[in-house]
Amino acid sequence: MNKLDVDALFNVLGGEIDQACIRQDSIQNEVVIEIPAEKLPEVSSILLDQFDLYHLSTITAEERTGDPDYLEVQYNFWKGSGLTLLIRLEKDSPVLRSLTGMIPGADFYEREVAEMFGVRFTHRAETPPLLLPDDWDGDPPMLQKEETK
Amino acid sequence: MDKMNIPIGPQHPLLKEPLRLNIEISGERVLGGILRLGYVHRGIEKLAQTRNYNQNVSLTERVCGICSHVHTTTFCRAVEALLGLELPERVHYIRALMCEMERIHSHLLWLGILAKHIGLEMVFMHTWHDRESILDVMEEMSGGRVAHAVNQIGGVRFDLDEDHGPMVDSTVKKLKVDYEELLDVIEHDTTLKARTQGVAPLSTDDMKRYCVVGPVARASGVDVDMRRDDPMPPYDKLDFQVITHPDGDAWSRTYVRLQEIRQSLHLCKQIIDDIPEGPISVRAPRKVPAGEVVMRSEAPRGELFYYLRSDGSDYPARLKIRTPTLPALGILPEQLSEIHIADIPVVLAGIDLCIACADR
Amino acid sequence: MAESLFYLLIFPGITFQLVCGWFFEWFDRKLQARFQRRVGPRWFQPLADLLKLFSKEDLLPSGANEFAAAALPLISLGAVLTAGVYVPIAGFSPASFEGDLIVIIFLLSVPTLAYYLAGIISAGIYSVLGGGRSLLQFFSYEVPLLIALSGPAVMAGTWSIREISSIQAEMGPFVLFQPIGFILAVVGLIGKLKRSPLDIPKAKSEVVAGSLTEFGGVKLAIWNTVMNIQAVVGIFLLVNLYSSWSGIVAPVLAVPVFFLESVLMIFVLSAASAVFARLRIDQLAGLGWKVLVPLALLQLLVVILMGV
Amino acid sequence: MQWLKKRMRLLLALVEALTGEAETVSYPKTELELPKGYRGAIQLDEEKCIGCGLCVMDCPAHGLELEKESKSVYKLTYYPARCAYCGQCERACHRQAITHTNQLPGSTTDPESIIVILKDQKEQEDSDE
Repeated sequence: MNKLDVDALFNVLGGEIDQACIRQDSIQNEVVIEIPAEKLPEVSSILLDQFDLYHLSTITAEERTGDPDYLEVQYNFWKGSGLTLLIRLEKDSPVLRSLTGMIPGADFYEREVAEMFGVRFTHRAETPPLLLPDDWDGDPPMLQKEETK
Repeated sequence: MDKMNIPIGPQHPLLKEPLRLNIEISGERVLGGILRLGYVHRGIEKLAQTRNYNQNVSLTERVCGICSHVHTTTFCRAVEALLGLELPERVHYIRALMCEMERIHSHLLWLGILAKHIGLEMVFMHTWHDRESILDVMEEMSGGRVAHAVNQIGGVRFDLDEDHGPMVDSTVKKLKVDYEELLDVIEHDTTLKARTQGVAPLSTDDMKRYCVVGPVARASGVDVDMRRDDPMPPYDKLDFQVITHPDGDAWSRTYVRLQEIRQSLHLCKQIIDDIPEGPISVRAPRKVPAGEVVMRSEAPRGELFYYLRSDGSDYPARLKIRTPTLPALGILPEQLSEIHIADIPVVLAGIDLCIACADR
Repeated sequence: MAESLFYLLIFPGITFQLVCGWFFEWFDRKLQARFQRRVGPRWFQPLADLLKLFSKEDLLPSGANEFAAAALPLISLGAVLTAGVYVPIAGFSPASFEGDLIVIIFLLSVPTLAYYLAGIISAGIYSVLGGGRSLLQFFSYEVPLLIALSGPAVMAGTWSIREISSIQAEMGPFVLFQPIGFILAVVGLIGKLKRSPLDIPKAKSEVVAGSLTEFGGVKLAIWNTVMNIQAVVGIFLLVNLYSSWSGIVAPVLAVPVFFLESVLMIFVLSAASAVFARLRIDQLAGLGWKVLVPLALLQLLVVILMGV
Repeated sequence: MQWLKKRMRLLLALVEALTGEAETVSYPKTELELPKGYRGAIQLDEEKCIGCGLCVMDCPAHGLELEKESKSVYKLTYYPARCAYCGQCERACHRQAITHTNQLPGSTTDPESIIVILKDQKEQEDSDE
């Protein structure tokens, strides 16, 4: 198992995205790279093609409070050690480009995030609900309700 | 012949847990299937936000009914990492011992289910009988047969006393004999091989594309094991092999799991021999400092992923659990095409379904 | 008249067949349990199950043919009970005639065909699948079974079971001359009874309960009885054809030996279902036509050559 | 011989099982042996309990309830139907007042009837002291 060469990765990514976005070790055990949403396909294809970073552990979404509130979506990759791509999305209309074309394994993770947090993934096949009931008509259940906030 | 749709699940003799597979068939041939989860979705990730860290140990134990211990271990390790606790060595050894015994019983359970699905009820009963002996040891040590409740934040709840060592020892010896018998059966039994060999094989590349983990991936030649590649203590000090097999069919999955039982028996023996003396817990504060942590460990079904964020209170702000069954379910549509109806149970058994895990 | 009624209703007719059927089910389940290190049911369990089924509600999905669903199990029951009357019990056969072997073989096929029809008419997806599978399976095992069963008839030079059975007193049990034929007949019988490892039409993990998925209550009880009696008649038939000792041992021992052999046959069937995994339907077809049929023909050839 | 033995393994296991004892335990005719650390029914040592409520706070299944009027007037109720037998209360108690016994918890069809009031510390008893 070849470990991920983090320095080489930063060198390559440095040309692609702003160096300031790289936040190392803000999450324990992980190398964290914050990228803008539109760079996601580009960066993940670099990870996949140049660094053989094929294993997407999961996609974690979380509602964060700030000014204004935002959605944080993490793509948790792994190759000997963890690497997280961190994306901030607007809470009102979160849209992301799907990775299923590159990584078919992302399918279930994306569907879960879409159902639980209401993130819309583009460039992917329309699918019936995976976890929620077929006739679910409420808000995405993992989002905090107004009254409980 | 006309195309037909047959539903498998949510209630079906094939499934022990609810999931729905809508399978399109033409005669005896399967054309494809659509998967639907969520019948046992308990909202554990949301529930975790309303419970304090101590309560969450018991909650994460109930994510899965088979690999309950590894869930609490991963959760406790995540919390301990945020707290910055240094644990005594003995704690790691006891946790690893339970992990390995859990792996043995999980794999034996799986083998029994495969045998039952292909009509070998006797093998099913006999493997479960073997499994019972390891469950007995776990119950004797921890007080629970399935929900062991071994872990607490900052350590473990029980200590090994002088009876437990010999008990594990004799069980390991007995299981080694049973293991040889099982190996003979799966390596030489004609009908079992006829039903499992060459059934819906998947290549290493497929496994990598679908991000599959654990024995299913290793049976297709993906050489990944969190115990070796991202080890938690004390696995870096123990000696074991990662088993892989190139074929990727149902039989090689059986083979990999059976060999892993042997490695686990070997590990149990080492742990019992090497276990250091010392305290079994340290005091942990109730409030956890703010921070984020990702924790991965090797469950019986593969890589288990926990993400935990604390905002400084005694309730977690976000707990994300990704169980190893979820990516394995992703390969089902790939596998459920151009096979016989009779192969569906073998394919489903092959990926070691744990729906409650996948739904959470 | 009274004698005929006794034959029909008591021995070797309905009552005797029913009791043997229950014994078969109990012994089979007990053996399976012991193979699996369980205790197993007590002797009255099959009867209790039957009574329980009788007290259950009888439902069929809409779209099912009610009349056929009621008639098919009764027709099968009639067929297997009739077959039972013609099979000699330890040399005793009140209704034997030349050619009854052929009649029995066809009577024993009636439940299989009824089973297929039951799957088609009961309007369930698993039933249709199970019915189709039962017909496919029928074509795989029936031909080798027929060729194998004609072995003893050719050797004895008659198609009467009683004659075949009694001629073994002079020639010795046929199983010694036709071991392959005997094994093929056992395989065929397992296929006919849809027992594991050839329980493809009702494989639980694939098609739930096959044709009988939608059946319940009294109808299911009758189906279960049919399966049991079919097994008993099949076992008696094989014992008569291949290993009849009634003329060889003393007359007192003839009855115990006959039943002992039958019990041994149950043991063989149970053991086979315990140690073999269920085959796939294509594997069974391959086995039937590529292995069993050539073997059966070979056996028949040997028998004919021996006669010449 | 070895070759045959490997292939006949299931048949050998079958014979072995047939000649051996059955594993079934005919409970309740025969006693069930529970290990000594088994987490069974809950027991409270009334002397030690001071009504601090730590067990209630940590119980993940809301199986314990504490009604507290003042520091010394309280009532601790246990709901066995909710209990997950996880052992968390035992762990949470600093005074070792609440413990699991290794007895099987009782069973009934009416969940209301098995609710136990573990301790009912009333004002009167308090004034007696």
